[in-house]
Amino acid sequence: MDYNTGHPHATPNFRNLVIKPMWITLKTALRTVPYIGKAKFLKNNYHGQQANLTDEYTLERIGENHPSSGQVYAADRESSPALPFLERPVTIMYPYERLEDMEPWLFVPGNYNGRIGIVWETCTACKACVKACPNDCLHMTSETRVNVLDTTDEGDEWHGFGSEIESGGLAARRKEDFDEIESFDLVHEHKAPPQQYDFAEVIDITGDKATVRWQDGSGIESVEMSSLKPAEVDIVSGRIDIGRCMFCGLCAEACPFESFFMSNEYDGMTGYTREDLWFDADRTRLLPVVHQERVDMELAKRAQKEKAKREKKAAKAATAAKSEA
Amino acid sequence: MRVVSEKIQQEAAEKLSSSLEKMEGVESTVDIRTSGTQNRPIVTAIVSPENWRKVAEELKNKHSVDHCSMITGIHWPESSDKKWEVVYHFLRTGITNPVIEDGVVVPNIVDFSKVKGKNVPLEIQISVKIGDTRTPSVSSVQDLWVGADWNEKETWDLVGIDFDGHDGMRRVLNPHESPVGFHPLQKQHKLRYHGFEEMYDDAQGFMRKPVDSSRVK
Amino acid sequence: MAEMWISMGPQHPMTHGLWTLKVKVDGETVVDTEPDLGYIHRGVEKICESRDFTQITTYCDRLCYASANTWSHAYIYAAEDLLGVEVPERAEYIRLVAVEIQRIASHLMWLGAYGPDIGNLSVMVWCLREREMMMDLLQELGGSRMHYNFPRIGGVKRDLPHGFALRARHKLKLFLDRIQEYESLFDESTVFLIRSQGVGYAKPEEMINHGVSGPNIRAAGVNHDIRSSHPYSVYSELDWEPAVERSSIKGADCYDRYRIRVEEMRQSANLVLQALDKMPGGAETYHEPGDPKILGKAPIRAPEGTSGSHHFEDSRGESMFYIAGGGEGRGKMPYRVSIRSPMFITIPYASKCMIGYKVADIPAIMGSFDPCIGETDR
Amino acid sequence: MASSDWLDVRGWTESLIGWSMDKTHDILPSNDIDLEFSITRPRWFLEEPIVIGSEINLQSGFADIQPSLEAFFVSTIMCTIVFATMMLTLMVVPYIERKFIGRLMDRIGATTSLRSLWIGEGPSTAGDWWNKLPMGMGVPIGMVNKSLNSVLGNDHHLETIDRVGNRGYHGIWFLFPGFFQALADFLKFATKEHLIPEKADKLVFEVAPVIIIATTIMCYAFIPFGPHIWAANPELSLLFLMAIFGVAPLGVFFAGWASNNKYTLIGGMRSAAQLTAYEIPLLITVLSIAVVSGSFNIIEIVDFQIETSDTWNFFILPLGAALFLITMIAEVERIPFDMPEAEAELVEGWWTEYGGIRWGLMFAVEMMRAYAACILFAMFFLGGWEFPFQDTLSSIPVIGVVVDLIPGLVVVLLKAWLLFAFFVWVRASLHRIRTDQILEFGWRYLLPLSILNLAIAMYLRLEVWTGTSWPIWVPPVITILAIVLFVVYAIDEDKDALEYSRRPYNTQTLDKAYPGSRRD
Repeated sequence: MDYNTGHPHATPNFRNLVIKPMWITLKTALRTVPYIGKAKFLKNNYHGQQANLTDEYTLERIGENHPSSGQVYAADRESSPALPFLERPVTIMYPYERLEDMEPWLFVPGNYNGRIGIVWETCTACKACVKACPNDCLHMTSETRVNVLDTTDEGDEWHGFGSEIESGGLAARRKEDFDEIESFDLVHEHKAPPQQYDFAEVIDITGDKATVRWQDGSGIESVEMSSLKPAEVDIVSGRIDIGRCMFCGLCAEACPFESFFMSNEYDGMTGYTREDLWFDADRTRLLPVVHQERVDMELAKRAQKEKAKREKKAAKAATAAKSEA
Repeated sequence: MRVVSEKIQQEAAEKLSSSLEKMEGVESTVDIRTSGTQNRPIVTAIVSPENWRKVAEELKNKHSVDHCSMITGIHWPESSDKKWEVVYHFLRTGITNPVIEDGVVVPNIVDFSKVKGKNVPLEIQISVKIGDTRTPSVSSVQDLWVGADWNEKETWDLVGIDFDGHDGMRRVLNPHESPVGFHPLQKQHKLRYHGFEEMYDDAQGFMRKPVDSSRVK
Repeated sequence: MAEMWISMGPQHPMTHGLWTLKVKVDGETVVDTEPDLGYIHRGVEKICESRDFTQITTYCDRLCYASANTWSHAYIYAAEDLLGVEVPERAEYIRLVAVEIQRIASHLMWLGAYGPDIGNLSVMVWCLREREMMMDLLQELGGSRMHYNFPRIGGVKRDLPHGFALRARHKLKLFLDRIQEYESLFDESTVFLIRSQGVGYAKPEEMINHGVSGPNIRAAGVNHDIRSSHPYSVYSELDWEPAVERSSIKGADCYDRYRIRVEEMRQSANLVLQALDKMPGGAETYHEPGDPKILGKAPIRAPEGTSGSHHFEDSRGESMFYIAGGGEGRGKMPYRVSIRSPMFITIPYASKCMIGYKVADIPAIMGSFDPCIGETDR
Repeated sequence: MASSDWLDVRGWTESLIGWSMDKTHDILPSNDIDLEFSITRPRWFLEEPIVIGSEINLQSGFADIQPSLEAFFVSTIMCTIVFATMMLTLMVVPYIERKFIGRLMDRIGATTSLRSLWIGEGPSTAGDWWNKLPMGMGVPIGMVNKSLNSVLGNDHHLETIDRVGNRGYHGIWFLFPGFFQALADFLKFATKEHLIPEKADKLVFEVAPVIIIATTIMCYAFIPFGPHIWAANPELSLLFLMAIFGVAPLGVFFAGWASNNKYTLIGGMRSAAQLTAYEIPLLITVLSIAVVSGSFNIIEIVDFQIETSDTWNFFILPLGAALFLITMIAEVERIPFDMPEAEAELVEGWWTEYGGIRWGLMFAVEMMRAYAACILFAMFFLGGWEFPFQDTLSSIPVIGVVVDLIPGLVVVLLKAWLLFAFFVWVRASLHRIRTDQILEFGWRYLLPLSILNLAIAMYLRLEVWTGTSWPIWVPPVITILAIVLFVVYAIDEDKDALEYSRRPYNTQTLDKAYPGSRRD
């Protein structure tokens, strides 16, 4: 049987039955042997090419005392100063070593889809992340309510917590049957007591009249300030089913604030039961450094926005004054 | 890099669509698809189910359309003019066996910037619309393009559109023992969404609603 | 020995995944075969009907575990066709870089899996060693290791990170030097040649009639490539030619299919290096995510009656998406998404290819077609 | 004239047994014991008294059976010693398989398994954990752990470790760990459940492993580990050994058939075909060795190389050495000839259905067969237990003493392990050959070559051999001839093939695409 099937190249010949393949594997093995591995005839032309893989951005990010700052990599194999003659492929021995120490550029903040981190202080429960999640692993329940601590009047013993109704905020008005609801018969009605307030977004405040848009969709109305109480949106519960998360990062992109993002942490997402993978607020906590960094970013962003708004307002006032003059 | 110029493809597409127009039951146009930064003129035609077989033979034999990319079945329960639709995507590649000179294969290297005639690569999209019926079916093109074989199997398996003349129709993606008449891509099958509580608190799904019409996600 | 049916799979080293090949053997000779798919059918097409256009990308990533980027990009091009989006040129270059690096990684995965098919394990370890470099580059881009949700409708998720060009250039040059060792271990090993040459012949016209495309058909001596015959990206501005193999006389055999993929790896590395040089604005500059230079404006709704489709040169052949607009939420979701998987069409042909050869040739032939079951079963 | 070294295990055993037997002989009473008594009868009936019993002497009686007793005890002890040596040194074989192939495949990493012993997790080192054991039984290990931590500088307080700095355990510490992995594997197999397929032929299914294992272990009865470490040494030990060595593939065929599984059936068939194709060249090659060495006894073959001709057969029969190596690789079913358990198409081939201790033992037996093949190669071609250039070296004042102190056992084992490393090397480099190609290779190439080799051996023995030694020119000439042939084949670059392979329709339009590639 003729094995040469008329191929234009690489025809089978006796020599390559063993010699060439065994020589190549032998070369590979000899490269890992002390001193012999350095021999010239073993070097395929890529071997021992040293390269500087760290760019300036990464360098100034990781700082001086980072393990791989000022490292010159061979891109595929490394040698230890203890045994400089040994060259071997890199094996990163998690958890004794970690990848972010070997190749820090893989873990630029905001560039790596790690464990979901949330700064709950800056979260406004807008639920953009929940809407963006493809397979619904984020669960957040929030409620619009009147903070009873804010509802104190003059002369109350604990007066002093009061908060103002401001345009853009939320306001609440007592329903007509407020007092009936006060005496709700929980024993015979087998359900939770109904809501006592109607809630609305405050559009504008002029004098003691406020223009509000009712949340039940009954339209825009101008009501007395005295009939309104300040209201707010509170997060009742937030939960991430990390066992369902596929780390696509769409939620982090959907967040209008700096409060929802993918951290650089890739461990601590295990458990013995599915319930272990339901991350409540405590397991979305971050390293204090990262937390602080994010809060600062958010504050800077808000300050920027506020500054822009003020400048616009000043410009408008100036133009108004000019037009009057 | 030598690619097919848009002009050449435009001319070829117009030629093909005009010749398709001449057949009865066919309305064909050339429209421009844009993806990324490039325009691609493609031939689109709407064919009535009874003429489809003739059109297919015309395409294969006269216009040398040699590659059947994909067959898509769509179920339109709410649509007015059609209840079922089969969309065929063809490619004209102009691929021929390379010639052999003195015992060595000479690869035929087509210069795509200078192709002409029937070698111009073309995309053809043909949609066959079927009226309101419980047993939708169009004639099979399995014998013209063997590549259509498994596409038709899949279309019947998932959408339930049958292809008369198809040899060896069977389930390919669904389990072999799935019930007769179960075709998951028909629109009456809503996606059953395993809610967060459902999935874990009720793993067996005893109190699971058959169809979660409240929120389909 | 009398003829008997052997059911190879669903758990079998030859399958490279999860499917069954029923083989009828007469002694050591294959008489008849019948593939049986659908073991990991997830119903992606149905899921996509209830996701909006941005969310679908993540599911298209998971169509193929070996080359995720090519699939999400194939979807993105079809969706842009549907929504009529204008893409900035820089984003196109970045997409090209991502796709070609993914192609290299996928072919390396294939080469690594093809060695054990014929009985040599060292090739697998070497190839996975190189693949690691490509995975690192892709992780820099996408942020994940395997399923980077990288492309966005109208552009890409983020620009090339700082220093990406530096590392990519270095690692790709390294890689280009390294392919020679695999070539020596394969091309100059007589045992490999007599195992891979002369088995699994396939002629181009027959293949194109069976719907086989991509590297498998280019191995047979024709230069048909979606990237050049139906140009869709900035490929036309780079200097390259489709890889073509001068096959054996009876058609492309396993050896040609191996050669063509090695050539394509070279060519892809070549393309990435060029794209980094020619990138508008330079590969070193960095724009913030959402910058109009890398992400164009895109509508979120596609009205009913609209449809978009796109042929894409996947690393396994011609992949294609056909999307009909006008689903839930006034077109916020597609009405029907249909996926063309190259291996779904190729596996039946490949299993017909192996009739008449020995049982020992089954993994050699099936492996040479590079099956990937994640995309096959959808 | 037999070669010898100081490690005279057999001599020691014999003297020990002889001494103890003599002692037994001596403590036995030397005086004649009179057990004789007579019954007197009435005179009228019979004159002579009836004599019952006789005089016996325990010492002389013991002296009669002493030689056979000595032989029995000696062979028992030697069998035990040889078996123990084989099993203990066998542990090196899988170790070589793991470590050397790791280097060939370029995937050597650090040995975290060992390191985790002394690093421990979290705040407490493994040393502290050991110290917590009751009655302080872990204290010494704890101290070892502490010292390792201090020596290797693996500070367990560090959560992460520098890439290039603190990688001491990457150095020479990869050598030892993993050595006892084989033991752990064996324990795992031993504790597994024994499953028999329902449709299997239970009797044959159970008997087949016994055949394979028993015959393989029997081989070692005739394999000497040194001049004085052997269990049995019949006159025709070579024939006996080869006969037993060829039984195992039969057991493989039994196993494949009895499992009633299609993969195992094909595997068994392949094994049988391979047996027929490779036994014959193997036996003819072995015959050529016997012809050259003029003996069918392994120890005499080795002595022939060491003492009589003072030349290793490798330099007399290079072709025979190559043939023996190839056929042995095929015999022990390793890549590239491992068709019976080709894991790509037949999942695990003939032992797909086996599990637990039977699988473990058969795997160990695979290793044993490869090991035996290596030892036999050392015996037949590499001068057995002779240190290279032993005569020359031992004439040098200081080194000679040292060299002579190296026992033959060590030399044999080193040679065998090196040869096994060669097996591993082949496995890492080559692909698997198809069935028909294996058979074709065996019938069309190996058989004629082995017959040619036999002819060469006969010619050398009958015409060239002077009766006391080889003529001075024979080994060098043959060796140089072999080297020349090898080099001729090695440097034969297939020029026009490479020239032809430069394809005009190349995909690279840029030359910088692959610098230094062979193809341009």
